Amino acid sequence: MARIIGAIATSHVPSIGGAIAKGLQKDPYWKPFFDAFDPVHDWLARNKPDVAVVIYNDHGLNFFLDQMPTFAVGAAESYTNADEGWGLPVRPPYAGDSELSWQIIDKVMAQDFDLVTCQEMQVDHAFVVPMQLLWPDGGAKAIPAVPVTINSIQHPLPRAERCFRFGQAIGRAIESFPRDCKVVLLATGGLSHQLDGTRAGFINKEFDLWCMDKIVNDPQALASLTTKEIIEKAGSQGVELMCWIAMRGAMQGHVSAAFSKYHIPVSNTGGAVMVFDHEPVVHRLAAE
Amino acid sequence: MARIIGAIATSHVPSIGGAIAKGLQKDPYWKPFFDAFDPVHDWLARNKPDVAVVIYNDHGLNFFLDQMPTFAVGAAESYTNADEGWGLPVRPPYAGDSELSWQIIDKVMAQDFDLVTCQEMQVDHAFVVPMQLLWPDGGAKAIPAVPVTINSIQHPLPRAERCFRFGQAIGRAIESFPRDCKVVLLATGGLSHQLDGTRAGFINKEFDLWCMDKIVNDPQALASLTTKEIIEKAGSQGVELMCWIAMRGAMQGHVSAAFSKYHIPVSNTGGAVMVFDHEPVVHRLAAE
Amino acid sequence: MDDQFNIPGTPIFDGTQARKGYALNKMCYSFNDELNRKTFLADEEAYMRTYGLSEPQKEAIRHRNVLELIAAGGNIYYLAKFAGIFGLGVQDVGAQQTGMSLEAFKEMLTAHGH
Amino acid sequence: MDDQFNIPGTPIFDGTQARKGYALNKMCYSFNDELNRKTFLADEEAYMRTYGLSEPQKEAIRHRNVLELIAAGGNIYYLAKFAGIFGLGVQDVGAQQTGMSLEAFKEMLTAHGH
Ligand SMILES: [Fe+3]
Ligand SMILES: [Fe+3]
Repeated sequence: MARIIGAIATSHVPSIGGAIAKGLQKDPYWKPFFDAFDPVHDWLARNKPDVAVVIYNDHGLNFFLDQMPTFAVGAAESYTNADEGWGLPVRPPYAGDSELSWQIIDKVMAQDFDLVTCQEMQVDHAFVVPMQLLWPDGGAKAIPAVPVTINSIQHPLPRAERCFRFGQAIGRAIESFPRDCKVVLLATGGLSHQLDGTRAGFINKEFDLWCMDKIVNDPQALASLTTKEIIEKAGSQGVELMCWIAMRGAMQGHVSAAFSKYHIPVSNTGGAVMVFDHEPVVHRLAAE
Repeated sequence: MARIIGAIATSHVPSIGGAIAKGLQKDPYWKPFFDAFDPVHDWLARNKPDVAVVIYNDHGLNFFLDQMPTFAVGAAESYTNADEGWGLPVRPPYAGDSELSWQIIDKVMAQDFDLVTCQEMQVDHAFVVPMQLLWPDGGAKAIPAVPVTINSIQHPLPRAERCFRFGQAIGRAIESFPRDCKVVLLATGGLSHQLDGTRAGFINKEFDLWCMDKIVNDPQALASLTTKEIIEKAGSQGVELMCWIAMRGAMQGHVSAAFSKYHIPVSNTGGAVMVFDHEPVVHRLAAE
Repeated sequence: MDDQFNIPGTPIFDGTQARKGYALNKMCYSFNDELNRKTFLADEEAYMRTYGLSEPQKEAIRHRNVLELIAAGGNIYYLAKFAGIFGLGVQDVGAQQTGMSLEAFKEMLTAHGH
Repeated sequence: MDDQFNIPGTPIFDGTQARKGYALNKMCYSFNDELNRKTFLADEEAYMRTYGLSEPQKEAIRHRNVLELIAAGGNIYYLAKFAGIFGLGVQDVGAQQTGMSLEAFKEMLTAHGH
């Protein structure tokens, strides 16, 4: 059976991709951010996940307002990146895992989530930048992935509680997947930032640190936030926190933080990287 | 406040549109089917609804498998018809009601349904044929409409129970709409039919008549059906019954059948037309 | 997922079929557009290559055989657009799948009313 | 729906804004494609007409003014693609909206770390 071995949460701002393209990883502005990924690479080398489920938000590459999904799941054999309009180099395609995609689709629909299924899907910087950060050697070296998106563009957004339960449904779907494999969850986005309006540039370190604390031991505190509270405290694009909340929902065993780093600012954003170990309930029971 | 005054459910097979285009309404094959709409026109003339919410399934005009929604709600100012590949004349656009669309989107999302919103949307025969049947004088004469679609192409389909509760959520959304207007629901599709496989041509009159009975006074009997049961009893395309079930869910006051007609076959389909009167709960309470 | 419903003579278009049939269904979906229908008719083989159809899908298209097309992952709603190119409707498609003449198929439908 | 959140300086892209801004956002979404960016630059007025922009939307585009674009229904994620045409990033966009110089805006961001 498949097992969720842990999760990695990280910011995904496009300028990270720009810095990678220009080789600025050792530049004084970027070094503290990129250095935080050394322990993440160690964790990946030690734990060797086979496949990733990447929960992120599309920023207007694959989806437009003519057909705007709340929750979408990729079900393709591979996923192409593409021009987003601001000059980031287009990355080579990433491999999918359509068997796991359909496992998630079948089992999550059965739990009353109303999915959009995408047998073709372009992945934007919010998928590609984290994949580059975790597997710097490129698309072919990265493990296969299933992209899952949460609308963060157009209100009404799904409530934090709904995203948490969406994650729970994904977790149950993965853990009933008959293939013997190790799954890592990725959550991308956030933390606090605001790009629009006269409050643009808003960052809330105190709230970000509170989120990074609660997400380990008290995720219900995050799931209970209203969308208005999240926007007040994390800025209008801070709603990307929903992706972290869904990721956390998927881990219903014992969760501990293996690594955690907060760094302000990454572009306009409170930049955060966290790695979580997960011991699924069934395995804990078996060991007792 | 808006009020749901009733509903109309009807088959939507493309050949009805073909018969209209060729002026075959008085042809012996078609006359019994078209004559059933005289009392429906009388009902419309008596009750004068202001706006329609049309629950149907797209057959591969607006949606493809690259991005396949479970539940989608149109949010456009108007909706165009288009070529579906088999020579039906393309109908002029139908007016939308985007205020009511957003009322439904906002309130149904708040009830934990994960909608796709469509600010641009092409409507296929499953929308257009019923509109032609109800308002034969054409698009400009028809009342404005909000299209709502339910996936009936790709499994997993939403369960009947989920569709019923989706309808309930839509009903609550409409009845909390502050505009003073009379809303009629349309459900299109069915009843029993199967287009694919060696069981193609399957029609189940007994089951259809059972559905037409239960939908008035015991809708939970329909909502409790599994997808497998519906396909066994109504054929693989008989899952269009989901649209009827959602429509019925939206009427939570007192429902009575104003008119009902069953006619086999309409093309490959058990052809059914029903008109429902609906007395909303709040109005009944006020009258007591 | 297997065809968990297992209803005789009744294909279920689930994830397994959707994966298998994507190229075929995408080609058929393109037939909503008249220009695409004409391009297909002008050079069927080239059109099928453009959409990357598998060999069994190409064979099924060449045979205009609906059961083969379904076995190759085709969904009936998209296949109907392929049939539409040749002026065939759902009754023709039903007759072909059941091995009946069109007249016999229509009579069978009418008989359901009694 | 009104802006039910009412958070100072914080636009909410809800149904009201989505309805108002559809043409503008559709145009900006088209800027994912390099050819469209070039076509726009070659004749901005013609391109805006093609997408059916309202007069306030056209004015906001002519002014390259982000707050005006948001007031006209623009969503920041699509507007970022418009800004990208001129090589402007989210920090330039932030500086413009807050009335700060780019340097002052960046300093403000860095100050949040302390
Ligand atoms: Fe983002
Ligand atoms: Fe149909």
